[in-house]
Amino acid sequence: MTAVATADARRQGIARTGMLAALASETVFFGTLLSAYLFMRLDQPGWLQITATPARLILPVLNTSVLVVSALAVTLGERAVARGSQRGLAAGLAAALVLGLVFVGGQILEFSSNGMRPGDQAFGGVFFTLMGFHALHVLAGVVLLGINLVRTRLGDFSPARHIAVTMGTWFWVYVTAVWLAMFVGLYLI
Amino acid sequence: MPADAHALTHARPTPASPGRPGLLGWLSTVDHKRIGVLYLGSGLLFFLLGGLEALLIRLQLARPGETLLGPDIYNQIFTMHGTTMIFLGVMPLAAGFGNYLIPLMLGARDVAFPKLNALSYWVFLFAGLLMNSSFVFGGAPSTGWFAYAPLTERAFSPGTGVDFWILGVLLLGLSTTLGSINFIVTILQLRAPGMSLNRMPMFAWTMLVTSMIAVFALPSLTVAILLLLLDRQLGTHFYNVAQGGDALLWQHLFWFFGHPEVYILILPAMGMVSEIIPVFSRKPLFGYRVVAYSSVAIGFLGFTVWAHHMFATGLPSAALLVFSADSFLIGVPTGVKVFSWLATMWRGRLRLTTAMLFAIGFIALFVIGGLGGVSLAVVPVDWQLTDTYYVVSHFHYVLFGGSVFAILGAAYYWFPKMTGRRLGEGLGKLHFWLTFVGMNLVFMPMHILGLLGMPRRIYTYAAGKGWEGWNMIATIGAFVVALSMLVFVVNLIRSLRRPPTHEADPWDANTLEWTTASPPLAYNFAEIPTVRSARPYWDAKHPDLADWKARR
Amino acid sequence: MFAPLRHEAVIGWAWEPSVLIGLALAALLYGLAAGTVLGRRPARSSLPPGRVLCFYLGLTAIFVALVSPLDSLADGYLFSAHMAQHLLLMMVAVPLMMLGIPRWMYAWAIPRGWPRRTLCWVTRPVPAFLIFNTTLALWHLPRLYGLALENEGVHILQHMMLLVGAGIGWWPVLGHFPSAARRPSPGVRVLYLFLQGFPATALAALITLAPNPLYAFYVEAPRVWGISPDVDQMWSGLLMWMPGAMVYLAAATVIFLRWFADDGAPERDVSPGANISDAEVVHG
Amino acid sequence: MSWLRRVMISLAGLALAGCAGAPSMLRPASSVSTREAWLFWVVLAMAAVVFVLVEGLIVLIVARDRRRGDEAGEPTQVHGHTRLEIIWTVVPLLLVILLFGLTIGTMRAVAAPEPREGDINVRVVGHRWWWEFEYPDYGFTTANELHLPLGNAAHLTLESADVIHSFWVPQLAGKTDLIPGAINSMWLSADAPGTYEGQCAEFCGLQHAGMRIHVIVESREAFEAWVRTQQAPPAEAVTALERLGEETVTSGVCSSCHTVRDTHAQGKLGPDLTHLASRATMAGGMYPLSESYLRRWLSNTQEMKPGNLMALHLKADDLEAVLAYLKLLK
Repeated sequence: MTAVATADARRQGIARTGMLAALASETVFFGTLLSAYLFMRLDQPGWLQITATPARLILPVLNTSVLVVSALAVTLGERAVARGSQRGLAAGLAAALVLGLVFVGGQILEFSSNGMRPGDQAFGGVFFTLMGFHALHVLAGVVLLGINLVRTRLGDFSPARHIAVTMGTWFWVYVTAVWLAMFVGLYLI
Repeated sequence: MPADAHALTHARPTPASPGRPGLLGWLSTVDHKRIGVLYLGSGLLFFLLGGLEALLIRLQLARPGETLLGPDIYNQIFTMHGTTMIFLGVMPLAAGFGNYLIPLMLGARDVAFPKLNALSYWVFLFAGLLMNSSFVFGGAPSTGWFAYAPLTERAFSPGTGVDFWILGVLLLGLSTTLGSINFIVTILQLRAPGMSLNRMPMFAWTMLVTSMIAVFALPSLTVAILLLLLDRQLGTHFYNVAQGGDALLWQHLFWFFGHPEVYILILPAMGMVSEIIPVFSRKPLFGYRVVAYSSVAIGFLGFTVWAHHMFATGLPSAALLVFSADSFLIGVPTGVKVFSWLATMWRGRLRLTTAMLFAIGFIALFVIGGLGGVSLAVVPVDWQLTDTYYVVSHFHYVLFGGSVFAILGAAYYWFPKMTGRRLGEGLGKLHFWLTFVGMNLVFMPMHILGLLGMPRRIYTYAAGKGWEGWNMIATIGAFVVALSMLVFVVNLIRSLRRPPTHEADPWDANTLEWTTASPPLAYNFAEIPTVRSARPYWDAKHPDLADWKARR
Repeated sequence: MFAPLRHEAVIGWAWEPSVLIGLALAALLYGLAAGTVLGRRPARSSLPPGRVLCFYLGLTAIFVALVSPLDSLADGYLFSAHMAQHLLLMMVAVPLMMLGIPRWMYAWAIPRGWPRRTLCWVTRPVPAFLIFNTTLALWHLPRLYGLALENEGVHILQHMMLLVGAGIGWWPVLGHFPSAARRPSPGVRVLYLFLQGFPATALAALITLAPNPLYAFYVEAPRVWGISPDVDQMWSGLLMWMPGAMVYLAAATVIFLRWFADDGAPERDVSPGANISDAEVVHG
Repeated sequence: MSWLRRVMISLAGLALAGCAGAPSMLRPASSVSTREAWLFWVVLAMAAVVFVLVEGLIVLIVARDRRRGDEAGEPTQVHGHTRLEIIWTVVPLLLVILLFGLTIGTMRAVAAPEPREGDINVRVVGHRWWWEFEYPDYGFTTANELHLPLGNAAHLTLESADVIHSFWVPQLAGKTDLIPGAINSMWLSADAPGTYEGQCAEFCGLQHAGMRIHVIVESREAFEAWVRTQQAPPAEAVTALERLGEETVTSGVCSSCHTVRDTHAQGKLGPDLTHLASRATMAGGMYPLSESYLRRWLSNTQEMKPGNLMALHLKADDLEAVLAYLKLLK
């Protein structure tokens, strides 16, 4: 292998390991949040909980699907750059970015629509906290995608060198997966 | 092989200062060595501050009914003493040695994320200053370093102290997480050719495990604290029983972090000792793989025992038994380490330098702390002794007799590498003996005070309970320790005043950091050697006795 | 509230033909495969008797879990018994059987093409971790758990999914890849086992510390040996907690020590993972 | 090993002389603490063996293997010894398994017994910073001083009115926390009459140090006499001064926080004053109850117990009146 190639390999190894460690830490964070919520809920026989009627679930389900689609878009974008299609990458990132923002908007709507305040009972706080911290992560992801989008325009990425895109994709897919877990936790059980 | 010997013994370029000179150079540095030095310097300052707080505590408790500090000030002082020593003293000092040494030990040119590294240092410094600034702005936190809810809720702690504490600890958690990710990636990705994980210096191993523990334990603390923040600022009710919250939730979340935290504090120290003892015994670390494994096992078990801090909270007794059992189990890998160190010294050729004295002191005192810990894993005994001075004594034998002794030993051992000068051995020996005698004077009486029924965290006590004498001894001891630290500071300054000798390998040591200049070059190594065992430099200096030739 | 018939189930051996036939078939097939080899003894793919024993011990564990009185206790009376049964299946039977299956047997058993591709994908650490723990978590949701207890079909599905999930979960540690793909390095496997402890711990902690019973079924169940529902639930939580963690710790210990065992052998490549994996090829 | 000698001597001293006055777990006065103390001594003995072994080895090695002059060459390079390593893994393992067995045994032994005829129930509520003791079977409430009949067990239910506290009387039993929103329980019994000291063991804020317990164990007769005094209605004010005091206490500033049974004063924030004067201590057990201390307290509570939740400003003559009335409440 040429020196450049080895340097690249090392850089990618570093990026991957670092991202994995960060995501592992994040997983414990969200896992702890969910566990705390379940711990409190099990402790309270009269726990006030959203009743998951189909009508009640429309908005959350829409939000969820938006996020899932965005994850798809990012993944396709990364595939595209691997094939060398800058346009494909840009399209994927842009789409995901917009959908991400839509999702956050939807979440805000969802929270305000069910008329709960952080302060009413424990569940209000749980609902607010879980959705809130997740939304913050989505926003962080949006920033990440934004940067990658700009760099795509600047032509920073090539089929051989686009580790930043890959990392962005990992993060975005991860955040989507976390929401799926929270969706189950908050609405279905 | 000869190629390596050449690489190792002759690659000794003259020292060059890493990065730009002057203050600006230090502020803007991303060089792991300079960041390491920054961590060590700040850590030492905070450590001395925490020491002063300890002196105040001891003065207040020296005599019954003392009125030097009121309850308000006293509670602030002991809270900040604990928080400072743990988050701003021991952890940064360990991080400092890690930053400075890990790349050198691995044969790397820098850490994986130099900028991130700088960031985590500055975040740490800011958090430390922020927390301590609370003394001036409306009073420091006064709820103890484990800040039990609901005492920390608005209703019971209306002041801003707790908010300072929350912000400070949140930032420190962030800083530590970033630093740990940096260590993990550096250790997993940037090792010299041939240095497989099972040939790493033991300090690198313990730093790896420590960082893993930090990455997986800290989020729990972060969650606990964020929920508290929301309770205080947004009126949520996570810890508010009246509104469907749960008071014990805090304890579960906190100790899920809090117990692993103990190993975050002690494992790097064990790594340092595992580096120092072989060098000054002229023998390899006895049972390298078992010592390495015991760290992993401790990391494993550390996550399963948090409720042994909650034996008195009324958990069902079956649960208590299970946690007790796991706590006992942790004693085993710990014991294995101790015996391995003794076996390393056995029939060696001991050179009792100050560094070695502190390492031996570590074993002697850590054993006391460990045995105290075992006695606290015995549930009925814990019911009597938890939250008494017996516990205070136990964890000070672990954290002072353990962590701090190792860190001081490490200071004497690696100071020459960092500065090109040795620390004075005469003052060093004085420093050691004062610390050793002093710490036993402080903490051994505390075992007895606990047995005599003195709870921790009381700002005063009535006469006639047989507590006075022991408290007085402890206070005297505290001042002996303070004196010893003064000697250390003097020693540091005097040694730094002397002209550097630039000995690359003053102790005839085994690991890669000694193969390069003292202080090392900006880029650490002229050429990166190939490693064939856990003691590459030994192999190079003793081709006939090389470890990679020996079968155990 | 439903009144499940199985509450009247007597505590005793459950000679469920499907289970017995399944076990017998597995034993027979494995015996043939291993036997033929032991008969011929080609050096490359010899199978040490220890491994064979492991496999049969695994089958025995399944037998104990599904046929012994433990099963009727689990189905009708005690949550803790049900937990013990699941642990026996996931943490004892599965790993033991996987220890007994050498690489060539996978190669021989798993058809080329998409089955192998999916297997290789599914059994990489991250997917395996997610699949295993999601299965575990889902089947502990009160609704699903209750459903499994009411409805035999769902119950069988539950056991199947838990077994398969456990197989996938253990694969990165014990399984072999029929294709050339090498199993993760020992370091990764130790870390993987360490992380496997977390979701289990969370779940177990919740079950143990929950002050109210999670599963109505076991509250209504007739009491045996005067074990009250809350004690029953606490013990099931603790069973999942400690023995579970200990199995992972034990596995990690073995891997770690073997990984470090023969370093220092002259001129031997010990890049992480190299030595352990070829050490194991020798054992099959 | 200077500290070794020190600890051994002092611990031995504790055991034998029994260190007069100390509320020490090593001076047990109940079956529970006796077992806990015994278990501690066992653990200490085992620890002592390990301690002597390790420290002895250190001394031996340092004395024997330190380098003398400059010996040439290197010591034999021993990398490990599997059998040894197994030994010092297994032996400690056996030791802790033994300890675990003892733990189980002791926990069974100290578990609460079935309530017997004559056992008493007490509802303990932790407040910042004093103890509320309610005797539901006898229908009265007192503070900071817990009276028990000798020869019978007391079954306590533990609750908290605010933050987490911990009930600890070392000579009678280990700690149990009082946790808001939860109800814990423990049991007490004593082998001999006497007054046993304890205090809150979980940090609970400013006056954590000023939250002390006195458990008075007395003969059945004495206990029942005490119960009768506590059940009696509060004393009547006679003199004008006392009536002024009664006025202030039962319908004035005091009544919002304190209870005097059968009067308008039904406050729940502070200790029940119905039979205040029958107690030996005041201010969360920090001070002996005497006229001088009471006067000091009424004139400035914060000076005697900084941070306590009682804010009171009385005119001089009101103070004397209140004092006169409180002295009545035997």
